[in-house]
Amino acid sequence: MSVHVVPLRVYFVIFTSLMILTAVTVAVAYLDLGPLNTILALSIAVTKAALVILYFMHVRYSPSLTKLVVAGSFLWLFILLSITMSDYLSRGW
Amino acid sequence: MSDTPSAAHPAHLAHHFDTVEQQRESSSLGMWVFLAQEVMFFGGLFLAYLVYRSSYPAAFAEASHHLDVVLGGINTVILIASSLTMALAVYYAQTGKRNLLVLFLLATMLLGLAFLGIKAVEYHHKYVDKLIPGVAFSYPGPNAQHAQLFFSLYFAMTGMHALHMIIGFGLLIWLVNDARKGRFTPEYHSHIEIFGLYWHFVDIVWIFLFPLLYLIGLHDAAGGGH
Amino acid sequence: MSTFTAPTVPVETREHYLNADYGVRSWLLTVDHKRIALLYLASITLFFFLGGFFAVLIRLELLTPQGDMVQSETYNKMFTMHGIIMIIFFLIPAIPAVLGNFLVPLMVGATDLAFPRINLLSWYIYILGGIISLTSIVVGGVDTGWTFYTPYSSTYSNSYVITAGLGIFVAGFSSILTGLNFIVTIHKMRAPGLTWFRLPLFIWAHYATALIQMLATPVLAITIVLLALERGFHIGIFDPALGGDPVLFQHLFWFYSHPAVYIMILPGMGIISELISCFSRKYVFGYHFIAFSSLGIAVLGFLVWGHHLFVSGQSAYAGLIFSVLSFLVAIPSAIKVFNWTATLYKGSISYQAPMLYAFGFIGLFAIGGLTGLFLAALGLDVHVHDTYFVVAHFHYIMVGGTVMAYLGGMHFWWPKITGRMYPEGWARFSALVIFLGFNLTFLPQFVLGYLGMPRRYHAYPPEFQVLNVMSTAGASILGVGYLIPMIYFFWSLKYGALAGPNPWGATGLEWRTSSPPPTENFKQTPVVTEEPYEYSIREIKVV
Amino acid sequence: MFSGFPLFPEQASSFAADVDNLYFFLLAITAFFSTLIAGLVIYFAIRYRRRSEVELPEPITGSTKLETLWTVIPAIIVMVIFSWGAKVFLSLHRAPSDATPIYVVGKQWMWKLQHLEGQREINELHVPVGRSVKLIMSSEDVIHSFYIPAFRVKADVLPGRYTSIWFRAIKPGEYHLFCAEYCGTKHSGMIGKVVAMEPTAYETWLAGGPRDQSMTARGQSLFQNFSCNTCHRSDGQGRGPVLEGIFGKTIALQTGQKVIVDDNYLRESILAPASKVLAGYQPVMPAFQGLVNEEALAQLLAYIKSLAPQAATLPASTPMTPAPESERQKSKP
Repeated sequence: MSVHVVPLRVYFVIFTSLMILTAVTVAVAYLDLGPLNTILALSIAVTKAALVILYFMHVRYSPSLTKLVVAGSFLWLFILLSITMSDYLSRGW
Repeated sequence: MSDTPSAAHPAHLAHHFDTVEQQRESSSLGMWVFLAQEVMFFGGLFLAYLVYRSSYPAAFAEASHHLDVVLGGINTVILIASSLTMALAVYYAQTGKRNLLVLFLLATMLLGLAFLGIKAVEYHHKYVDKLIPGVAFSYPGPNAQHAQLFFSLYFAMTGMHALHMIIGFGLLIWLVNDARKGRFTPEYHSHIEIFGLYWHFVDIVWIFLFPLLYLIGLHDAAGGGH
Repeated sequence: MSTFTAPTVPVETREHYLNADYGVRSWLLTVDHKRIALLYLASITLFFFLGGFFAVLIRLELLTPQGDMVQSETYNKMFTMHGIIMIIFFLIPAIPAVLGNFLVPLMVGATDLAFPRINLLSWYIYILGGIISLTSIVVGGVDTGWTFYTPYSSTYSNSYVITAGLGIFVAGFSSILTGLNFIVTIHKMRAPGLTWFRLPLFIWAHYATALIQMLATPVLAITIVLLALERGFHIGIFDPALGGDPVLFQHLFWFYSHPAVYIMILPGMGIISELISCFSRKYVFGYHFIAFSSLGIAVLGFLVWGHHLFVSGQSAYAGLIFSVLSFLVAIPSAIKVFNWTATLYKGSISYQAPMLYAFGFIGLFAIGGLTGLFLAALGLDVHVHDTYFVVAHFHYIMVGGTVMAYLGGMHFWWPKITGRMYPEGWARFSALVIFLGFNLTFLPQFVLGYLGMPRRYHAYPPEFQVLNVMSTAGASILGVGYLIPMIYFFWSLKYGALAGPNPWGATGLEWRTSSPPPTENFKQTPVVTEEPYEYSIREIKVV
Repeated sequence: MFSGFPLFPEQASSFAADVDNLYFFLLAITAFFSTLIAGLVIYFAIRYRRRSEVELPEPITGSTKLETLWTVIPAIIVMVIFSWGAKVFLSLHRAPSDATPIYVVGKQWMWKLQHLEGQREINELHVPVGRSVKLIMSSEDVIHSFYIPAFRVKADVLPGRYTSIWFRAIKPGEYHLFCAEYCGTKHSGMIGKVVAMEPTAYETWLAGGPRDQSMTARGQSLFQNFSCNTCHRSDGQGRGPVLEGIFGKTIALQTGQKVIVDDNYLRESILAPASKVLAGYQPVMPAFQGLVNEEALAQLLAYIKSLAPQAATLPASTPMTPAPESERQKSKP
């Protein structure tokens, strides 16, 4: 959050790209690409989330402490998901 | 943003802060730390989803056919639009245009309401198809137990997300009549910014929910819908 | 040895936060962090003695092998309630909410926490959670153990699981809000000149604790929500009949509950750094190492929860990963203990009560930490998991560590909080009684644990009786030991000697204002120029 | 009350000595470090006690040399402990292939055990000394934990899944059996005893008990009652995969994923067959969740695992010897 006022144009550009990405993710979902489907769906979702965070939530113009908090929360989510999955993936071994 | 030349202690500055700058940064950091906590809150749900989808991929893909991709898609568009209107509301709060601020806050409320409406319709469809997990769950496909697991997760995740939307809607009502009374000026509008962060967060949660719940079964079966 | 003159400070006016305002409204609607700390102190103490009451009942029950004092249903409810009240309503809030709330703004030179109203809200949420949990006791109690493992808690238990769960769910948000307040205050409201490495180690410890509170508590919240959904509406997330996995509940539960044990111990470590440095009148040895050890514990604490699942059906491969990580988290704690011991070297050590508690803490926490290594070793955990060895281990850390540090901190900052000194003789006596009673209670439990006596047993084979009798004897001494401070703290409010702003000659901004401090803490914001734990300053201006 | 209370558990299994050696090693480390720290604290407290109120000690702030010392040394020690602990654990994790399986079912507040030869026991387990025994365990309701302190083995018993432990008794005698995971009202009552007997005594005990059909025989009759054999034919023409010799093999699923056919895969394929369908087959098998209780499931598994690959000796055309009528009723779940 900063005093920096984001020009209107940026908002509309971001909005349209979000719309396009939504359309793409739905379209891609109809093709049978095996495991690639999930990877693609997730990477599109991550880019959409990144756009919202950087521009709509002004993190791009925010002090680095805010960026640290955002990165930290996603890192902790990753810790929760990845180490627990290390149990489930290795159950058969 | 020039500091108000009036008394060294402008009206809206709380007693325990030294400068307006410090107060605004504190409230923004506070909100971001709260959102980090929310990420972990939804993280527990995503963990359950990840674990069960990796154990029963076929059942999940097959069960997700019973979700209406069209309604889900419309909801995604609505929610992203509401993110846009919220961002514009913040913009007009920063530039001090009071009635545009009120207008876009109302637009955000409207879109939020539309989202919840569609959600209610979807829940009703599940009720009609007897797909609500628990006692009255009947599922035509081969592995009904794992499908019930999918619907348990579906209701837990979308239900918790809808609850956050309702909380957001309540806060919006409070913000709108504050904005109408002209309480927010270019120097002091952190309430709007803070709420904007919360609203965008709720939108981001849906951005992940939509593909993970609605789009995982489309490729193999004959296509979406029932 | 150069000379040290206790800082001379002029006695200031009698206007302070306690007599600034009177009446119930001034307490129940206060936003002053000092008053909120006292509100927490009152509620914390109430829950401590309620939890202690259940502990006494448990120890009495275990006097006889047949378990003939109460039925097994009641016994199960007793140890569940002992667990829930002691952990959720005493250990987690105790040091952060009482001493933390009181001291963090003072130590960073601020007039109050960043969000005073949220601070009061956090106390009300704590009380609401407490009331809900107390109702779950009164209406019938919950018998699932504080761990609430499914499917017993979700399907087979017919006790008040959802009410107790709701109580914990609500109390969790109080912990989140306290953590949020601390993080923002420490980041944004430090006095001019007070850089990160001039902060007292108490603040570092509470910063690390706040990080854990923020990132771990929500996972417990969602776990309780899922448990309530499954139990209340049969929306089966963990239901094995639907292909759900009870071990997933354990993953989610322990993802919070292990970092929670670091929420309980880290503030205690923060207190010990202050006590050791003040009573040996020396810099803390290896300040940076202790500060970063706090953060190290906070981060590594999130990676190790799986050592609670070694025998619960988790894969061997994940067991290896968690075992390595659990050993790594032991290292920062070891660094701290060695640094505290090194601080004593060539110091000028006085034996006032807070220092006795600090000595007790170092000894008992060392044993507690080292017995943790037994549980982290995979092969050994198979034998000792869910036995009294585990009970003894975590009581050494929680009671030997956190409660000792809490009492040491209360004695150390009592003059600052109330402006009165506690009676030194009684305080030293009670510290000794607590130390002896504690060891007599829990050392036999290590032996019982390795013998294989399982936890949560209402009746046990007769050959374990002698050790259980010794443990119960120790528990009664410990109980008495805890009552003594309760008495003389109240006594000191009226008859205690008047304490000046800095009775111990300690460093830290909280000692540079009057005792008890004025509502706005400092007349004007103090400016910090010297390094932390700098004892060579001649005179300290009251700011 | 004071007559001979033990301070150390008996070492009655091959595994016990390894665990105890690690225990003594850790006890030594704990004793060393706690006396070191307590001793230093007491010595410094006395040696550097405050002589006068004005005394100000030297400003020692730290020494990185010491810090690295007490970071590296504990790191090495804990890694040694870790690897020792892991070695001991891995020897417990994988049961030797010749271990005789015993099926255990945990049920709220009792243990039901089935020997392959048909012997059934409640809260008692007779095992031969000197032979390794593998317990294949599952629960009918909540999580229990099968714990024999004298053997130093423990494993949670989960509903919906098989977990297993193995041990080899080395000393005849009676040892405690506890439930170690809280499971409700009579959790402390869910105890029993494990009787380790000389092999000869064990054989007589095995023969002496009430003559029950062996588990494989029961499993076979169940296999017919549920008409599994209509699809799972040994000649391979059935709609279901050939079960002869399938146990232990690595198979490919429809999704291309490779899976080892172990107890849990067989269990899941009986209770919820459509979840991991073998490549080349359709998910047509009905789910038996709720139709098969734990004992029957164990008997079916025992039967399937007993189907040796050389099924050719049993020509598919001759009908299975129909079990006598009376037998059929008893085993109907």
